[in-house]
Amino acid sequence: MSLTLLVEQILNGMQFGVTLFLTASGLTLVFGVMGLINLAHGSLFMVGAFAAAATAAATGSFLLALAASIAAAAAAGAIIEVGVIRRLYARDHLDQVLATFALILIFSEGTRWLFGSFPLYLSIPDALAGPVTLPGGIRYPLYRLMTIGVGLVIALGLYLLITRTRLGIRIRAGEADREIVAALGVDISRLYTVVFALGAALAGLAGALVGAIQSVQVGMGEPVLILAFVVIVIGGIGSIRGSLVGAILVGLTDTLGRFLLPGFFRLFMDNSAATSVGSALASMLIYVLMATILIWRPTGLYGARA
Amino acid sequence: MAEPVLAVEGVCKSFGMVRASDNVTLDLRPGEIHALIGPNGAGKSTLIEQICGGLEPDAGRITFLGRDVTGLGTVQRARMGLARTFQISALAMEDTVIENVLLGAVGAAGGAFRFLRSALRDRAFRARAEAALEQVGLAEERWMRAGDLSHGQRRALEVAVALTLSPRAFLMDEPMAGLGASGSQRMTGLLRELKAQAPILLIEHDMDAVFSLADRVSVLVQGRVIFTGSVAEIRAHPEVRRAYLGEDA
Amino acid sequence: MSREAVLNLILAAGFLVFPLWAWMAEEPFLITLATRAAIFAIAGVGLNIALGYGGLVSLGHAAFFGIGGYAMGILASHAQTYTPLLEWPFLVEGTKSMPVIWIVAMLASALAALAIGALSLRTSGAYFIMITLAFAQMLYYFAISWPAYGGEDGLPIYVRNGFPGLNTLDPIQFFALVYALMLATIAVAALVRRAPFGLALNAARQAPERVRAVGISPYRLRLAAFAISGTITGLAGALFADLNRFVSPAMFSWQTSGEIMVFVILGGTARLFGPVAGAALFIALEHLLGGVSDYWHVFLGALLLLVVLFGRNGVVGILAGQEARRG
Amino acid sequence: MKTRNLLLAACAAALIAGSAAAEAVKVGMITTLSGGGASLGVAIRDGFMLAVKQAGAKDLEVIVEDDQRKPDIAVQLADRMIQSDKVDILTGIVWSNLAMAVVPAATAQGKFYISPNAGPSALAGKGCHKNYFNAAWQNDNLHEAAGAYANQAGYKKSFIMAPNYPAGVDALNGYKRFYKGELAGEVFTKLGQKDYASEIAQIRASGADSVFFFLPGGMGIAFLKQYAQSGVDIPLIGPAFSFDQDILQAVGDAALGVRNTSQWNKDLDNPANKAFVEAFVAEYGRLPSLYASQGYDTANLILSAMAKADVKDADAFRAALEAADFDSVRGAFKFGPNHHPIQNIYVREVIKEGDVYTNKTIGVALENHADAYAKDCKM
Repeated sequence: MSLTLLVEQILNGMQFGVTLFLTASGLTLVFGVMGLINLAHGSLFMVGAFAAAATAAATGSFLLALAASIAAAAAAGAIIEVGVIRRLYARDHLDQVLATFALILIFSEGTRWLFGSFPLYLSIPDALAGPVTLPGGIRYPLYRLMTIGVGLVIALGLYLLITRTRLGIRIRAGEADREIVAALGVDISRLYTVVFALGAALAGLAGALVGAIQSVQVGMGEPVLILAFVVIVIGGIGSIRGSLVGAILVGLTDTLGRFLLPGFFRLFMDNSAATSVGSALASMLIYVLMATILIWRPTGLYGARA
Repeated sequence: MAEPVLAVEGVCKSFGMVRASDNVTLDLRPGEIHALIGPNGAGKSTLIEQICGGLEPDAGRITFLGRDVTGLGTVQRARMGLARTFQISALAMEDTVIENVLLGAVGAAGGAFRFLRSALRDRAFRARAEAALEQVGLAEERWMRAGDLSHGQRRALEVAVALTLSPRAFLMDEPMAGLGASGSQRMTGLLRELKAQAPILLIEHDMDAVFSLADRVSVLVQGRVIFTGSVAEIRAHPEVRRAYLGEDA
Repeated sequence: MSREAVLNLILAAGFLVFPLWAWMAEEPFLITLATRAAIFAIAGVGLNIALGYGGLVSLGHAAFFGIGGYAMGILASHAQTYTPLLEWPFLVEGTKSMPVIWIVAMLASALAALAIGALSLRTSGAYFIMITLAFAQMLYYFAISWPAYGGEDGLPIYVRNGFPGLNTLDPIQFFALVYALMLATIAVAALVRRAPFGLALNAARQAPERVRAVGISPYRLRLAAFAISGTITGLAGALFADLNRFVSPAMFSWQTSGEIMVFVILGGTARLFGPVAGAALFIALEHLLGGVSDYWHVFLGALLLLVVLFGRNGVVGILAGQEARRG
Repeated sequence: MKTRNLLLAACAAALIAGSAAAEAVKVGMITTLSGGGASLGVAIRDGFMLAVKQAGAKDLEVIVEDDQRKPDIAVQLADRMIQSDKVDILTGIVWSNLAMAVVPAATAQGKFYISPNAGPSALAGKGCHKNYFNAAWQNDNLHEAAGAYANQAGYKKSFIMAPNYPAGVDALNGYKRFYKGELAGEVFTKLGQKDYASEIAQIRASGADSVFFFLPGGMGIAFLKQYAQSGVDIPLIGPAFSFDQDILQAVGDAALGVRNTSQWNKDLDNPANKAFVEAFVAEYGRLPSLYASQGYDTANLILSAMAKADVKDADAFRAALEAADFDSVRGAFKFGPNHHPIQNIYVREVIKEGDVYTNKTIGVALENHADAYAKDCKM
């Protein structure tokens, strides 16, 4: 195993982590501010990807497609917030889980109704196609580098939004106590709609960015949803910083586990047994990571202490 | 002088820079009501948690019935016979009054790992629970849901649950809080009766109640006990008047 | 008798009358459908003990459902190929006997629930939801990639296992067996609920500090509740495997956990017959809506949404109303 | 015009069939019509129903139900079709794990099962059954052909990759059974995995001269897109599943030029195939996929047997199925002793025709290929 390969794998892990962060950040925001478990977050991810694919097919522009993904997911988010979600804030987690599970069913089959059963085409623009050579001779896809960049910019943006802006102050106050915010004369229900739409927009953008290098099809949201939950739980629910750290941790663990575990088992097993045992363990690894972290710190890495 | 039932010796607890308990020493003797008073933020809640076992002190020790319980948890101290009531009623609000009191009877019997008989139909549990309800005057309300009780009734229910434990000491966190004049009076009468069963460490804001009930009073200010003495001594103590009763004259 | 008790009787009777009617009308499939609903009801009764009584929102009960299923699959597959399960240190043979399989399934899921519960109960709230999910996912991926018992392809069992004195291949007899077990688990749930244990568990959900203050450890209550809950769901898993004569990792999937949870909430959380009503309604909807349109999930979703938003306390809650419970 | 002639001919054939078997035959189709894998089930159903429509068979009743890709639902539907609808023949299942759940029980109850897609090895070898027919392939077939093609192309060092589940393990074993070179690497990915950066890096570092991969559905789309971006230009080989007509449009340029193995392609030069492709486009407005062709062949196989024998006479009907006396869209087609096809497997290349991505047949990987498990089958 060469050092270059290891470095490249670490970069891959980072990149996977940053993509996860894009989805997880919206989820953790909504969870942190409104205390809402939104299983339909993955559906918003899917809405973004489908909007992007449809727009790209119609206009041929990737930038327009990204804009469309943000707009469509934010709009879908705002609609379900006003129609359904806002009735759930006062309810317990159970009602939230059931209602948003119902939303998944509606979104998935609704999308299939509109777009059919076949996967859609969405690809990256020519300008970002192909690999670039990094210092050290690593050839790395330009688009993936760009995803890392976008993810970090969004992390920074969210950080600034929450610490430096009026909206952020309200969000933080809302996390602390919704009655205080209401007493300050802030329209809490509008604030919540805005936050929810923001979370949805982030999911939609992630859907478009990820969809371009993966596949755009019905059902793409659920695996991502589970991973995003793993990330925010590891990081500590409601913490943007936690979700960034959690996402990168999950990305690195998954990538390096897949890469290193089979080799590790080859040290004392025959080749094909090692491959199969190693891969089996690798596929369980992030859940092992999550369980271990929660047993060690029951509210995640950056979660508020109970 | 009789051996104290409960003794707090040199207990310290800090949260960051804040010293919530600063070398606190106090005790509870058989047959007495010992009132602990102090302004908001004096560290009363922190002290109660340490006595009950919810928080571990940084230094010092706590003995109960002559045994060092500093390292024991809430559950073990409760089993030894330390019964507390909560400042904000901690009841199973969806359950009936009798079910809440039965919980105490179940706890007193040494654990909840009984599966076969209905708790309500168990004679021993039921008798114990009914007696406690009778004593606090809630027998009529036994089938009401705890959540539907009035505030005063909930305070009484808190006391009833503590009673079912047949405790060796009571620790009551502001039992008068939010009660009207007549409610306070009734509660005062109840506590006077209870004193015969076990001594009471009483945390209370209601000065009339404290002065009419307490055998001894300790004053907690900024985490320190600044004075312990009889009601008369407290009334006369200038520092206490200044620090706590807020009389600068 | 309270309205809820009347409703429970109607549910129990309806659950019996419907398959009997199907039997007379020679519609064996409807019996199979009712059996399926009854098995899901058992799984739900199990989850309800943790979720309804204990307030432990487990999104990982598929773990126990699957363990029960695989207990059946592994024992029966060894029996049908006449290979011993274990030769060393002592000989363990497979079996096709349902009672033995049930006991093994319940023991295995009880142990798993104790282990998973002991670790998971260190957390609470949303973290608990996710850590239970994590454990189920681990088992899911393990089952997929573990080749010995079929991996993702699953494990077919060619003939349904036997129960002394019954022909289990006859749909109505197998239903009778499942129905009896359903009533038995409901009885266990009722017993647990009314016993001192249930009283304390119920209080621990609402006011854990109070329970601690009377000298009872909420952690141990919850752990025991979680284990009982997992055991019953494990039994349902073994029955489900026998109904389908097939086990596969799909039993471990998070959708399975979600569906069991839907039965409970749809029927009415913490209601004794809630899971029964929920499972029956869900299966009926699936059966009726499935024929209407390829996109029937949209309607199912809309209906679930309406129940959550406007019908608090599930079906039983809507029909029986909010009544003060009597032990 | 041509379509109408074809329909007329089919109606005529149906009339003859009608005279042979008087009672209506009931076929239960259990397939995936909702959720993530729906595109495959839809294609199989569409192909099947096209053949039924063309035959105009009045004595054939088809009941179609959605299994949601869940084994327990598939079992439940099979129970219903057998117990309530009293079907004679079951078909339609897309996935091996669902087939394993349904087929053994159905055949044990004396029903025929004709598989339009899944062909798990357990049902081809020891677990074979006289009432089970596979009209598509045994799961290993296309992978074996890929291995044979790798030899033809002169590859000496393959990197091979599949998801870690039984079909994935079978795929790699199938490839290795025919491939004669050495392995540059062997990787099992996680089922459902969508990010392949780590594997692509390993491929780049492995010094392989070819990459064999089996990643069905969305996994394949994701891998191909990412592979194209990575700048790695080691040639890819795979089974047709990742290069299916319905999927290719979602992959786009990233798939161009990739060689893949298939028992069917739309340009196979035989009259049945020409007619099928034309009729399919006319009926549904899209090109048929591999799965559609399998559904179509399955239906025609059943129709051919109906023309010869009454389904109630199981032995005669089985013999009629074994004869496989129909014009398969893949040309020559016959059953081996374990009721799995013996057929040519072709090599195809992904090309672009106008705006549409599709495949072109470029050669034959294996001729009259049977599966490796037939010898274990004792009927």
